[in-house]
Amino acid sequence: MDSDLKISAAPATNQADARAVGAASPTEQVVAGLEALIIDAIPTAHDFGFVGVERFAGGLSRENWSLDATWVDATGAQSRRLMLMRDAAGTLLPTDRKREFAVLKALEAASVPAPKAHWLDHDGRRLGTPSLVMDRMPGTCDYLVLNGDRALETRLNLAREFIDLMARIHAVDWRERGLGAVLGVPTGAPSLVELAHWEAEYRRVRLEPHPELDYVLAWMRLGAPEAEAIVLVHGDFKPGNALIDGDHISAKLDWETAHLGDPLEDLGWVTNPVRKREHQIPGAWEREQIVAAYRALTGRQVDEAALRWWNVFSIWKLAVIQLTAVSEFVAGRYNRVFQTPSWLYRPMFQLMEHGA
Amino acid sequence: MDSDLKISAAPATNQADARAVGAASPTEQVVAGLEALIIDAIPTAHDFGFVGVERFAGGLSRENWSLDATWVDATGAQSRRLMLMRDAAGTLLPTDRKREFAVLKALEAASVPAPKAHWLDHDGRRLGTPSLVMDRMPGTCDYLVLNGDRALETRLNLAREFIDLMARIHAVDWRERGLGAVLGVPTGAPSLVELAHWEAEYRRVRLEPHPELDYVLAWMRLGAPEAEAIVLVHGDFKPGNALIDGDHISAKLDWETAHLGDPLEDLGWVTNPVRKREHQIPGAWEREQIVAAYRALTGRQVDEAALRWWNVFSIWKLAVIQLTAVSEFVAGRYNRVFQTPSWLYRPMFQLMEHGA
Amino acid sequence: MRPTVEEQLLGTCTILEKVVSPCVADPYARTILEGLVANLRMLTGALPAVAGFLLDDNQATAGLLVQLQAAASPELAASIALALARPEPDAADRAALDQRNHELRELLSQALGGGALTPAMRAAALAHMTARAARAPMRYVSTTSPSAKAT
Amino acid sequence: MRPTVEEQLLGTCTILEKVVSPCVADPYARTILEGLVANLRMLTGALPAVAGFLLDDNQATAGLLVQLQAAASPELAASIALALARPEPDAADRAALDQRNHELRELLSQALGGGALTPAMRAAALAHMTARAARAPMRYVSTTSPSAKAT
Repeated sequence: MDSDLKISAAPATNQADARAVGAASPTEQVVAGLEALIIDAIPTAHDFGFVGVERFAGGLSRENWSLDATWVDATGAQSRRLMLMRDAAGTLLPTDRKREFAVLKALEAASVPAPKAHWLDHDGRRLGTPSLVMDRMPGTCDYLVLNGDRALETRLNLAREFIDLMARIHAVDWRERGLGAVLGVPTGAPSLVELAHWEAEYRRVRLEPHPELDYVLAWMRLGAPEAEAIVLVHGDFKPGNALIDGDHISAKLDWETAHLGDPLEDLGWVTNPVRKREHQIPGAWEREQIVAAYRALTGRQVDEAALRWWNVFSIWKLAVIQLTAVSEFVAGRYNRVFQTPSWLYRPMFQLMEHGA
Repeated sequence: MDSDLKISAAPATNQADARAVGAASPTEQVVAGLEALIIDAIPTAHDFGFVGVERFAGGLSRENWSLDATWVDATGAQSRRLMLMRDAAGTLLPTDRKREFAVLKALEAASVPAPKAHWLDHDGRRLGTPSLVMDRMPGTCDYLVLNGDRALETRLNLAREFIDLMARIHAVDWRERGLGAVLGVPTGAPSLVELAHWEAEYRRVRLEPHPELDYVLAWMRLGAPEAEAIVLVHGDFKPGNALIDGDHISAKLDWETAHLGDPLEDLGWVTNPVRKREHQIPGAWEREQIVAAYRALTGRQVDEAALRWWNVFSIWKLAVIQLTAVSEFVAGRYNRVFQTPSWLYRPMFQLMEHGA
Repeated sequence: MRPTVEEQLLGTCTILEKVVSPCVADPYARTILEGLVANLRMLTGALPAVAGFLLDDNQATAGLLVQLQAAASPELAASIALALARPEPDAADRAALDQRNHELRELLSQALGGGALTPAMRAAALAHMTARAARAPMRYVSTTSPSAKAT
Repeated sequence: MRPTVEEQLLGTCTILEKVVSPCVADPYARTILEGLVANLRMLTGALPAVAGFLLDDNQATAGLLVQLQAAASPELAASIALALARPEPDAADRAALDQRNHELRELLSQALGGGALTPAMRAAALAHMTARAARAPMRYVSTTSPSAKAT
């Protein structure tokens, strides 16, 4: 659902897209911007060549471009397979390329498969909107890969790889890599920090009373758990933003929501019942197996009540994201019609009752 | 209003149009079809050339094409400035190109300015849909010409030309020109013949009760007038289907609704109050002037009550045409949303009351 | 409920105009799109009035039918009596209001299309029909430009 | 009234799909158009239920508020009493029903977001909210294909 929500709301960009059908202007803009960005970083670079410049299908919140670049600089002839992510002019969830760039840089020395980040145009001076250039890794995205065409055993292996990947992210030594200063270290329980953040977003975007969400909010305030540890949290952990190469994960993408927090935030996100289709394999890889695997990999306790709190939180957050979409649509800044997320209420109530 | 209604309802043709944006297929179809049509008529024709093939803007019920054709035949080199009218695949008011062709042929010897008709593809065998090819006359269409930018005196002259044109049409010796057999001679009062025709259409298309139209219908049945004469009636007489060249009428177009009937049918159409903007010039050329001019030109009496009956009839007929549009829209065969013609009721009631 | 029905319809119009329409090159398709958007805007404005209009019109039509009963044939008079004896539908149920309207107007059609009405009846009928036409919430919106009309 | 509101909306969807969409080459604009049409279809189906839903929900919410009054602060209890004393709006007036719904739900938000509820109150509130969510007439319609989602 949140994938749906990452979509441009900006008419200006759309019209640029429209023109692109006839002319090649966005392509030219990307090529010229990238060249300028490289020269910013490597002033001796010259004799540029860009081939296979192509915008990916999909990716509505930002433009994803694929291209191969060659140039000559002081150290000789260079060649890179690149991926360029350019923000659409105004996205629903304002991402922060600078933050993402810092995380990717920090991950380079860690055992987390992620693309090597090269250059950042943090204010869009070169590319028109904030942009990030990284290595193009092999593989494709498939948000339903765990319930796709592969054999059950292959899918189970992938499911285990996903949890292993989560554990590796949570094991990143963020202090050593200087991520505390970039991302901010939560003061107090991360659950309360996240809740305050998303409650503010809720207050900002709501257009009418939602007693259901206020009821859940009151429940969440009373039961916010302490964290077993403060770790690097991905913040949108799902198969849909991983690259699969062959039958294995080649890279984790989309780090703009990364922050420091409770490891159960990511685990609560992937075990929340409204995302079963993406994260679970019926009868083979369900909540119990996911949690057991995570415990085995990390040695953490994973308190059941705390995890359920994070499950409720993740659904509540999804509801707020949908209300953001409603509010942006009503304000004329978003080109899709969203509705009150009534379908998310019952799963929250059930989790809360189960935990009572 | 009825101009709006002459619009294609056929998805097939629209898709052809859509393809035309990329390829040139409708143009090729027209050129190939026209060549075949000419060869049908002039088997010795060869060495064809077609230049300036262009589809007019506007004209939604049928495609209007403009082109210049050259060829060589047994009598030598030929050159024609042509206009080709091709039915859109399924129009709201099914027109009859055959009928129009016959009327145009009959008019050639009369003092009515109308394009010379050349060839007819009555079943669309050559052009895809029924088509008619005629000379391209100089001039342009402007349905609001009487209230346009020209000086008042020029517009008044045009207004007089229109009534003169109507009188010429009504003076056509249809018996001599054999139009009785083609168009059918009304048996009984033309008012009752037309009323029966449009009442049948009303019964066919109505989706719900319209007490207003039934009330007017009952009134019309009681007061249907006798005709002073049986004449060639244009059936959709308006500035919008005349060509204006400079400040004069160069041709009357759109003869597919022509029939034999009461001269007051055309006069009632142009003096009906809901069409004032098209047919009258406020303060200078109103109902009184139009009727006086027509009387002077034709020597006919023009009974006031009879004319009012035809005024009411013409509005009622417009209402039925709108109901046809509603019905076609609801059936999924028409690409515009029409509504119940409530705005036409009051003018009818006022005319009826005035006459009571 | 947000977005309200009207917000959804108007938002749809805006996006059709700003995002979709500039990408429609074919003039026919664009003309059709313009007509659809214009009607959707009209509909959005009319929508809040529809149920109230039907409710009032049912009441007014019923009142007029009572008046016309005297001039109606025995069969029609009986049908009118039967229809008027039926309970009025739920005001929140637009479809039921519409069905009731259809039923009453069918009877009015018969009463006005056939009978010999008294001057008072005719005056009442004309007043009713004129007022109704003035209040009808839906209107055709013309979007055809003069030049496009010119054939 | 023909075309009915629903006929107009569905007809609009059909024409957008058959006439306009094939002429939209730009993939972004086409994706947006597909989303608009899907929502318009959902809206068309939902529309006849909206007024009835609001009418029923206002009644149910008022009933729940009576029950929750005992746990409310004196100020909130007074606000509830005041709101419940007001007459219900005209059922044919959807906007008024919506406004009333907003007013009652604002009070419910306060009652549920703050107070110490008894188990019976919590059970009643949960039953109410669960039933309401199941009956809500408007639904988001996803039209994004899996491949388009993959970023």
